[in-house]
Amino acid sequence: MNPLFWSWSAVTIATVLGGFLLGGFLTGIDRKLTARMQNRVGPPIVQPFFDVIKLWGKERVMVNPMQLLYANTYLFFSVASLVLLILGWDLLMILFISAFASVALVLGGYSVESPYARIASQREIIQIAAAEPVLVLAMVGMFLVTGDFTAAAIPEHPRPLLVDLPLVFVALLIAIGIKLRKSPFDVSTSAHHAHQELVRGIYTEFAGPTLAVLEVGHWFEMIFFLVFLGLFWAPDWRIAGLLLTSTFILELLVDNISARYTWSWLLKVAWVGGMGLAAVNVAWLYL
Amino acid sequence: MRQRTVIPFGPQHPVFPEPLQLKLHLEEERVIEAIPVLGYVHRGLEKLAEQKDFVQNVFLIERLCGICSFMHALCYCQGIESLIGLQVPDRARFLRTIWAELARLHSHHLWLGLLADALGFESLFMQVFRNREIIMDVIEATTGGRMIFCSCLIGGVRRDIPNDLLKETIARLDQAEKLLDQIAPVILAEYTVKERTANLGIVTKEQARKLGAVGPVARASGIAMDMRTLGYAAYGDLDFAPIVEEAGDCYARIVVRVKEMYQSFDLIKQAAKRMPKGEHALPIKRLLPDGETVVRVEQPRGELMYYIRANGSKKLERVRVRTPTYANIPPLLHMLTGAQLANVAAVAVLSIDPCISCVER
Amino acid sequence: MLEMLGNVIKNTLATPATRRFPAVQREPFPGTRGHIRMDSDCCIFCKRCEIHCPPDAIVVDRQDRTWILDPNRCIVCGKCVEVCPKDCITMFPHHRAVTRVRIREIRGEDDGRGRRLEPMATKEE
Amino acid sequence: MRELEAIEIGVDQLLGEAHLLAQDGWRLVTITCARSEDGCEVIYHFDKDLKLKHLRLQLALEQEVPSIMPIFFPAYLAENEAMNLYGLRVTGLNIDYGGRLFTTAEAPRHPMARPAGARGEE
Repeated sequence: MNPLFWSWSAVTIATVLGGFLLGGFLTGIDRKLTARMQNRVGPPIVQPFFDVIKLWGKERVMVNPMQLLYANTYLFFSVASLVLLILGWDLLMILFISAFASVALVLGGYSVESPYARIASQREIIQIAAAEPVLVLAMVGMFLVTGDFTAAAIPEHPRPLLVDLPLVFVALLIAIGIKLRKSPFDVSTSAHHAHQELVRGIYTEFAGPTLAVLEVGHWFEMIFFLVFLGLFWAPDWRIAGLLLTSTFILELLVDNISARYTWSWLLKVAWVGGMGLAAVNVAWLYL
Repeated sequence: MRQRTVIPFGPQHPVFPEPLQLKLHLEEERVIEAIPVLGYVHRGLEKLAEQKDFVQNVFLIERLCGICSFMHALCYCQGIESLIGLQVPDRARFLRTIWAELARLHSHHLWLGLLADALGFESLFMQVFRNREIIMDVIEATTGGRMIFCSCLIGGVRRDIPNDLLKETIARLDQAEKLLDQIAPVILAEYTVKERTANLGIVTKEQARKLGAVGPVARASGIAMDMRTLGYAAYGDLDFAPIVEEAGDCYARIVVRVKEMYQSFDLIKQAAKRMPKGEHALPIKRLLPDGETVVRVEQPRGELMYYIRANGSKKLERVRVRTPTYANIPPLLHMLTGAQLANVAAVAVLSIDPCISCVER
Repeated sequence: MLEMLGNVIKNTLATPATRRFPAVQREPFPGTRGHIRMDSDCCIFCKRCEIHCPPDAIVVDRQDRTWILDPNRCIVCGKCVEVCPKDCITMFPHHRAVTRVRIREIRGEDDGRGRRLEPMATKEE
Repeated sequence: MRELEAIEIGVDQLLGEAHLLAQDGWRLVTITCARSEDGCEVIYHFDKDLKLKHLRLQLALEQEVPSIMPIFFPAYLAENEAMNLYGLRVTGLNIDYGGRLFTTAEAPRHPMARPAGARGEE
């Protein structure tokens, strides 16, 4: 056993524990802040943990056994992408792994007979198609700036990425709105409340412990994208933290001031707006 | 041949407060055909109304529907009063008007909240319901109930609103109106709301006539049909005109209802200002209904019609209720054909404001 | 999109309009129809409430001297309060929790001079 | 006894009268069905500019009545309801729920078909 193995193991365990706690608390803060924006008292900050514990204690009811596999796959790849990001691996590979998580979710939605889940799965595919190209472009931009595809290279870069990639950052805000399932981008399912058109979209047929797994998976996904955004001011973690906080509040604010939109509009915004901004930024780096 | 999916939309669906099932035949996400499946809350109330005596019926009829319960009682009482030839005291007429408008206000608030929710606009939904709570408080303070007023009576109203309470009520309603001022521009001008509702589920004036649309659905299509212009209760003494929009789409129906909310505030204030003094109820001892009549009032959802037949005894021979949603189902099916699934909630539920317990009775 | 922004900011700074429900409760308005209670001391078992009750929730037995209310049927309309000749049924503004038990008021025999021989009892069955 | 000002018609006149009303721009409000001892009474309510007009039809038991759905489309709900609850025999319906608009297959067939005052079919 070499020392590298031990340090990696330590980082992995710390990330899993930290991600779980931070993810739950962030979701709690999200719910509390959302409630305050709506002039409500709102749940306690630790409510998401209560929810997951309660779900975990419920009877395991599954429409078919594959659901559990897909839910666990989703959780595993969400955790893995976060761990690899913290370990500073190759960004493209990390993106690929996080896409695996999304695909597992889509398969989970498709594996049941419910038309709501199926239509939501179709929409989730569109969401993936809308968000992933923006993320790839962002990574290309990062490569162009740092000359390296690994996440570890970014903190070593002398200047914050945001200086070179401001438009990419804006494009990422859209992509992350999609990934966090916030209005107006919550077409396939929504993070906290039952979805109106499709009941609860992909999550419709998940229940009890299986749903708890999905909830936790979503926490990790959220942390993953926030850490990814944090890379834009990587050398100084205090400013990065400030950046993340304001981004988070901005997403909440947008969630609260807009209605859900249709998927065709989502594609338009993500491709024309998001990819356009990112592409302009990347092209500008080339020149 | 493209793949067809049948979605059982309802009877339990977050967007429906009530159990209506729509079998939606979809091609991709486009609705090809919509078939309503009714009967989840059929209770045979019309038959039950023949078993009870005509005074007890007021309480039964009120429970026909939760949202517009007062309107049902009002309509029924007016029918019986016309059969026994009773002139309601003036104060009762004005009090009835105030309660009818309060019922309209809380119904429209409910509808606006549900619309916001169906559009995925959670924060707007919460704001609307916060406002609605003020209206509900006013209703509870004046009638003693939140949903079921139990305040209409054959020959008048069951309790009076004393003048100091009336003043307090108006002050509270002013507060609610101010809060509505914050929200109304959002629902009327917000980009996402407008984009999702304009040019959706269009019912032209001609189609609305043919399909028998009533209430806000008809008014949004340019038909100035409002039963309040018949002048029942105190409406004959108040100044108002039906609110009409021409576009006939989902957005026009939103505009009509939002304007009607302001109109209701105005009507309540007018009625409070001109509130006459005097009795609020007349005794109906030894008076029995005889004959048959048709009465109509304007519910929040449109025209409500009662056909009552009595035979000079305590029990009625036939009570027939035609509720506005009953008349608005054909226009709804028309709107749904060709709609996108994403818009079914917004179009279906919200633009006709369905009330299924009314439909099935 | 910005129409809602002012409202959201105002809300964030204001105190919430909701309350922490089971812990903090609003007092009902004085005229609220919460639940009815019968004071069997003055009941004369005249059956008027039974006759007028729209959902037939009250059953009065003159022989057994009982007055039974089925709270599950009762719609709290207050008709019995209005028709009671002795005003012994009263409306209270607080809501009673949902229950399946029936409320039975029993009164013992009178000795003819207004004094009860047996104590009055309220039984929930 | 205040009677409704209704125009008494026979079954064969119904479609003709309905046609005339439709051409004149009347709107079908609803159809009321009531059962009497020896038959069935059907009242068609129409509205135009807030004025009402009623057509009254006296039917013997088991007598058939044509649907006015081709003329007034919204009639189908009321006709299906009368078929379900009162056992009215309507012919020529395009949207036919088979007498099961509200009730399920195991429910009483025509729950309101007894004359007024009497309890419905058990």
